[in-house]
Amino acid sequence: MTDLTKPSGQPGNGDLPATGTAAVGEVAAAGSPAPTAFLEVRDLHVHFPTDDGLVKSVDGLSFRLEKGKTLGIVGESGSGKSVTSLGIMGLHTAGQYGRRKARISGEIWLNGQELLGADPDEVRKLRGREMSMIFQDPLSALHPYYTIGRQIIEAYRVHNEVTKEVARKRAIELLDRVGIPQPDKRVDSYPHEFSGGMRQRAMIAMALVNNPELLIADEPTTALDVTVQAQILDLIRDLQKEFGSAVIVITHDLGVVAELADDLLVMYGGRCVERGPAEKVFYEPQHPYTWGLLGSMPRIDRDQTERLIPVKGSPPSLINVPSGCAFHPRCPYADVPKDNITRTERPELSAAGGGGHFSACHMSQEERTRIWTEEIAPKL
Amino acid sequence: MLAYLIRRLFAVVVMLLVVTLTTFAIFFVIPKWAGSDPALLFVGKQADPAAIEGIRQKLSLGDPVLVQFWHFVQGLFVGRDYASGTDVTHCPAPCFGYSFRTEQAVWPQLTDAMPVTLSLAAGACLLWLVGGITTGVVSALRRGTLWDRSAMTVALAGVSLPIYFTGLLSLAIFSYSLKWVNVDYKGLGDDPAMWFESLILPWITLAFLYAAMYARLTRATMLEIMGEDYIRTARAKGLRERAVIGRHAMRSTWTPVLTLLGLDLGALLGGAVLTETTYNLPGLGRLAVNAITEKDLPVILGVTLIAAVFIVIANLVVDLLYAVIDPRVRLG
Amino acid sequence: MKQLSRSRRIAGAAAVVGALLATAGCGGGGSDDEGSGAGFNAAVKGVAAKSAKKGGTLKFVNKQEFDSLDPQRQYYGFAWDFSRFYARQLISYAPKPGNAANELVPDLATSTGKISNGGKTYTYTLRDGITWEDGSPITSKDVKYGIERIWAKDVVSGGPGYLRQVLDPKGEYKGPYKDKSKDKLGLKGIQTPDDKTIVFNLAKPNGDFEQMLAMPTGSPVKADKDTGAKYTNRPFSSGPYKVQSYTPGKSLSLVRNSNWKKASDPIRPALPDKISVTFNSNLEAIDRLLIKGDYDVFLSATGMTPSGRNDALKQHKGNVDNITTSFVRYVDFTTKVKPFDNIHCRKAVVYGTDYKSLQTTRGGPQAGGDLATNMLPKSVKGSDDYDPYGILKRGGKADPAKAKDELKQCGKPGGFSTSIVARNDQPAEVDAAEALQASLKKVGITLNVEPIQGSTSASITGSPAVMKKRGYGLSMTGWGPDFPTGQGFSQPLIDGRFIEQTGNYNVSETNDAEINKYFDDALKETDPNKAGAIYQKMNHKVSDLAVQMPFIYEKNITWRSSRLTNAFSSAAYNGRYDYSQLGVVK
Amino acid sequence: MTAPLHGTSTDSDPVATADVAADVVKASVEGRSLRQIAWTRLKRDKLALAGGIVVVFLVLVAIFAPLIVSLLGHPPNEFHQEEIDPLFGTPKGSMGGISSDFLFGVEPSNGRDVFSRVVYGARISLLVAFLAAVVAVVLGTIFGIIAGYFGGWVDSLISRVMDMLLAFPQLLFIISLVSVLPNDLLGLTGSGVRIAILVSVIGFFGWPYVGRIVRGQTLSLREKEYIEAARSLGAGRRYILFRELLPNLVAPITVYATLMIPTNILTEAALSFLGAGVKPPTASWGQMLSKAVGTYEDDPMFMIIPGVAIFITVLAFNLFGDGVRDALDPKGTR
Repeated sequence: MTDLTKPSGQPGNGDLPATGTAAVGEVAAAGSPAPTAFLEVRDLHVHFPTDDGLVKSVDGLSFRLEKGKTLGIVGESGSGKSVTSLGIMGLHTAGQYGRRKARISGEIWLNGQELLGADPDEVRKLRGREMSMIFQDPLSALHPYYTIGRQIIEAYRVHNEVTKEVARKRAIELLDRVGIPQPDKRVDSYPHEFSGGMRQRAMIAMALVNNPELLIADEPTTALDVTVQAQILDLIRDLQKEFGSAVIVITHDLGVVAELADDLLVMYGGRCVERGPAEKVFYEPQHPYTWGLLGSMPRIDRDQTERLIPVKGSPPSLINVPSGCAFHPRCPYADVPKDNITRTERPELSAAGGGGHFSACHMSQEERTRIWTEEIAPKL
Repeated sequence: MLAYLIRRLFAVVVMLLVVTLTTFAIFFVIPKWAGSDPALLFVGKQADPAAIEGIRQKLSLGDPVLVQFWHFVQGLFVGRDYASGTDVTHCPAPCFGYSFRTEQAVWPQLTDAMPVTLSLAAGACLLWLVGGITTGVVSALRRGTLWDRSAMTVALAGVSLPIYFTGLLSLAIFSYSLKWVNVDYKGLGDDPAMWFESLILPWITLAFLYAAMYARLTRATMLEIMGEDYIRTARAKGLRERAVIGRHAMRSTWTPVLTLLGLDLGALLGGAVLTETTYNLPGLGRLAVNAITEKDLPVILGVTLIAAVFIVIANLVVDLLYAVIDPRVRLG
Repeated sequence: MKQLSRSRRIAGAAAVVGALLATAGCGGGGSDDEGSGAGFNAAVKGVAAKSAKKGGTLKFVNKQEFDSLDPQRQYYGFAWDFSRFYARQLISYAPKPGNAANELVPDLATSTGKISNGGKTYTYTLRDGITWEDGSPITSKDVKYGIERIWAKDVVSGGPGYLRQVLDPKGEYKGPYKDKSKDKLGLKGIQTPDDKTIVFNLAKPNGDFEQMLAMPTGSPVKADKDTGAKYTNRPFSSGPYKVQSYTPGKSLSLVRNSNWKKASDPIRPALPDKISVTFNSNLEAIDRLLIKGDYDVFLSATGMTPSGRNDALKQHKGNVDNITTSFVRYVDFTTKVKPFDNIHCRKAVVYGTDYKSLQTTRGGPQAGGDLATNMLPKSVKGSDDYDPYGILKRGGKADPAKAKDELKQCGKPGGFSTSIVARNDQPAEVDAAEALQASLKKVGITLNVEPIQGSTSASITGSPAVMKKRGYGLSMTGWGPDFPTGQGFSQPLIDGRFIEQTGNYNVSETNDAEINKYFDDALKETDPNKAGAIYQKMNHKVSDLAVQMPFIYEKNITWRSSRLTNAFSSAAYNGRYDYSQLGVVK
Repeated sequence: MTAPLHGTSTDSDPVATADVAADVVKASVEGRSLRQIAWTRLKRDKLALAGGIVVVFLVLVAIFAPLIVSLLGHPPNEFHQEEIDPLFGTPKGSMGGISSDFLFGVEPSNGRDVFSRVVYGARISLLVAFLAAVVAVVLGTIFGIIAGYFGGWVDSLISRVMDMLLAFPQLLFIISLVSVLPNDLLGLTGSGVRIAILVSVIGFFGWPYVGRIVRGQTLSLREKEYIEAARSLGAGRRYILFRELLPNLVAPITVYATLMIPTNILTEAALSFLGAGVKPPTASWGQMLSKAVGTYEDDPMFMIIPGVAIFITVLAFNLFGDGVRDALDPKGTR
């Protein structure tokens, strides 16, 4: 149905080579038999009908992820990255009542089970147990009227038939694990009594209380101070090692995933424009949009006063996605390919540079390499 | 907590002083400014100068307004003595003085009327909170459905209907034509069944207006809350929808409802005035309206003060409830 | 015809409010049904259900609070009627139907006053066997003390001051509470040579003195039972009943005074065992409860509400009396406000007014009253059918041609603009003012209606300065006599020497030498008929001056319960039943 | 006294903090001004449009009352007692005397044309409601901005005053005030005085509602970057207040003003009902209802017609006001 990249030599199994590129390899077409990968998303579409038209938040996204690995999904707001994660959790319709419900299609396989076609109550049982999520703003994501402990206990007891006391012990244990001092006291504190970093730690504790196999962190550090950001990222990494979960980190900030992710997926206008092993995407990016993202990323090794180079223009309308390459209106190289092709034809995701690295750009590999090495990289 | 209470009490006292002083000003300063003699408002049929002077002395209208005000405040706290020719009458605290018209002590009149208004207000309040919130929640959860649209249309009609019109209409239909209910008020202590029967229509009339407002508010709040991050979190935990709504969403709807309740308590007396007038209930609202037409200042002062005290206490309770509901609210 | 329109109306209304239909059907018919009452107007034509049967509870209901139970402080007409249950006077009104009630008969006294000293001295002898509720005898000193109380204007306020004016016009006495004498009986105008004799010395003759003495202000008060301002809560009874309990605004109940002796009282039959008054602030509810049979009499008898009237007349006509009160509804011309200083402008209004329309707004001929042609009500001696402006001849309609003519003579051929004050707690007054406004508009006179609070009227219509300053040329009002003579009715309204700077009732500010003289002459007459002849001339003069424009002699539709016995309308009590005579069947 | 109820979330990256729905809407409506968006939304809201049309109709009725009455009715103060049953004072005809001559029937006892009085009553209702809303909005905006912008003791003072006014037994005060104020005031006479009094008192007790909203908005806007920027560029206070703050307050103020008008109509009618409204013979709906109290058992139409007039008017304004609010609400909760 959609553009499916060819296999590029990396088999999609759990036995991961040292390069760590296996997580993002080829994905089977929708309707194919159950995959062997831990998480596989096939041709995901999430559309929201609105008064102004159909908003295509996610429009044909595929990827896979193995246990113990971390995938970073990067993009601007409105690129569809958050909707993707909600779609996986089965929460894309949350808070929507009435006639206009979100429409979702494609397949999501988790541990051999397809979620989109499954009984919603089955999916609910998976939520919080098999897969759990950390949200970007822990202040608003925690219920302000209940204590931290109560919220963690509740998360534990939904899926485990235990007494409150047992659950409370478990909550304290986890609070301790995520580095909250005096957890036996803090367990009775309210969210507003915590600092931002502490709140996010508590949020993580809540997400991990049932030892989930998939952890989705949606902008986990955006709302936090820079110093706290690093601590939280360290924590996520440590915990992943300890629990062996698969992790998806969603962010608009490449810096966040730079050290955390094994693989990267760059989204633009509801689609994937580039994906591949993290170092490949970082050091040999193959899409002008990724270049833009790299350019706008603050770096510690750079003079802070230097002006960042943002991606010019604003994100595309998801109702009337620009024809051809969705990025063309903002792309400084839109006229490099011939025949106006960037405006008429949508570029497919294709292998770029090998090693599981894919990109959706009309420019040839040579042109891209040249521009990157000659024009972009020196400025970064 | 103690500091908070002291501060609140201070605010309450200031508030009550302002209310009293304003009422005094309305009935003593404005007529004077408009060129008429307050004593003339209270003199009977034979208003010869001697009688007017008598009135002036009796009501101590000769004193400056602030002195009269001071005597009034004194009376409230320590009682007051009235010389009545033959002997001195002691009016024990809280002394609201004696009616200019009937010469009866005001305090017993207030305590007589209070249960009526409280019955009306409490019953109606209960009715509208239960009715309004339930309707609002159900509408929010069934947003866009026929139920939602009809409930919201009725609610909008409800907030657009004048109390006295619905009152008259329901009186005409249910009391006079169908003779289903008797509306002659009896006290709860005298005749509980009759008390209930006589208040059914007033309760519904008063509650209908407010229920409509609360239904609209609850619906809007609920819709907003259902989009909150923490509701998403609750779902992400794998909670059943019932728990999400019952435990997480409902708890939050109370805050705006309380805010509105705090505001409405101020306006409730207005609603009571109209309801009591329409249904002929012998409550504070009607007492006040009669006193205003009669320019019976002590009674007016009494009712406004009682009303203000009630409002202030209710607001204090609302604020305390905030703290109970929302742990972020610190009293202090 | 009436029935038809009634049913049509109800059917139509029911189409809109479906539920109204349910019971309206049975209310449509039977206007001839006299019900169980004694018959329409039975208490106007004579005595309804004459009976001497004792026992039972006589149940009054009222909207208005008593102004006071203290006899010296009462001014409301219904309070005067009611106070005879517990307060007696030297003389009182005859317990007879209609205008015969205006005759004065002895009560505590053995006879009416012995007049001497050129009409300046009145002497009375007290009856034997008259007692207070504690059994002690009522003495002449008690009568004197009671009357003295009205000099204490700061404490015993509210009641009429006539006795004060005739006995001590200079105000030398300061009242019993400031009285230095031992027995507190320092008033010089009254002497009590012994316990049975009381002598009144008037400053100058006044033919109506006995009328003043018959008012409740003439009641005795036992000095050691006087509680000053609080006497209103528990007056000490000299009559057949005493106060059992009184909660203002709620209820009053009287029970028999066992120390009262029937033999000592020629007036009161004292039929019921108990008398109760219940207060209800809703007139519609009062009518409903009366019709339902919960109460017997509407105490203030100010007439039924339109809806009550409808029900009563259609279904219980036998329980209805159409009583004539002594009230006149009229409009005062403020002659000090232009252009009403000119008689022709006043006459223009008189001719331009549609009296019929004013009558209809007040309830029509039955519930409102008969068209009035001059100021004196029929119960006052001296009244006649004088109609100089031909109002009745035109059937109450306006005479625009004459009005225009008067306007021309007044120098305002194009009309003029003025204001009328009307009390807004008396809705019918505002309605009537609006009717006047509508009818005067047709002759070119623009009228602004200025509603005022009834309680502020003393400071507006009672103040000539305010009337002039605000340019209130007209004042919609009503007046009933304090006692049924020309003095009691007209003098405060029209005698130029009664113009006050505050609390003025001579709103027209008429100060006509001829009129003033008529009053002086009439007061010297002790023969009511001769005085009446003088008042008649006075009244004609008032009409000719066109300073007041009466439009109806008031009538009320009054409910008389089927339980009520001995009911008759008494002119002395403004057409109300003589309450002291009422009884109930059990 | 109490902590803010909804702690403002970190505003560092407003784009990133928005929820899914807002994201979607934002993305989809990019590039259009708020006014355009609002208009598009309003056009789609059928109920609001219907309300708006009724409002426009009522305003036209009020403006052209004399013309309408001259065509379809009788002068509002003209008596037609030939239509009245002299004994009972109620209309002779059925349904409160409704006929081709008297479209809504006649008033009991005096026979005035109810149609004309309802039409003229619309003038009073709308005039008082509108002017009172203007008074409330002007006062509320001024004090709200002052409180929010200057903060400190100014804010405390104004906030306390607003709290106090909101807790006042308002209706009682208004009736008391009207009952003692003289009939001629500041050169005004007749119904003009009462209208002026009604407008002032209703407006006066209404401003704290507007004031609170404006204060809140000002507080949050004050911290916004563009105000900071303007301030850092040395813009004067007045410039910031009127050029930067005020335009951003237009939307919430508009919404509140629209929703205040129906409340004011109800208040005016309530005051008239209690006898504290305009002076007779000026027609007003509340006064008609008040008069109907005595006659509704026999002439229900005279109660129903003004009651329905109030109902329709208030409902129309509410529908329209709701529509405007939803259209201007960036979250689009509908």
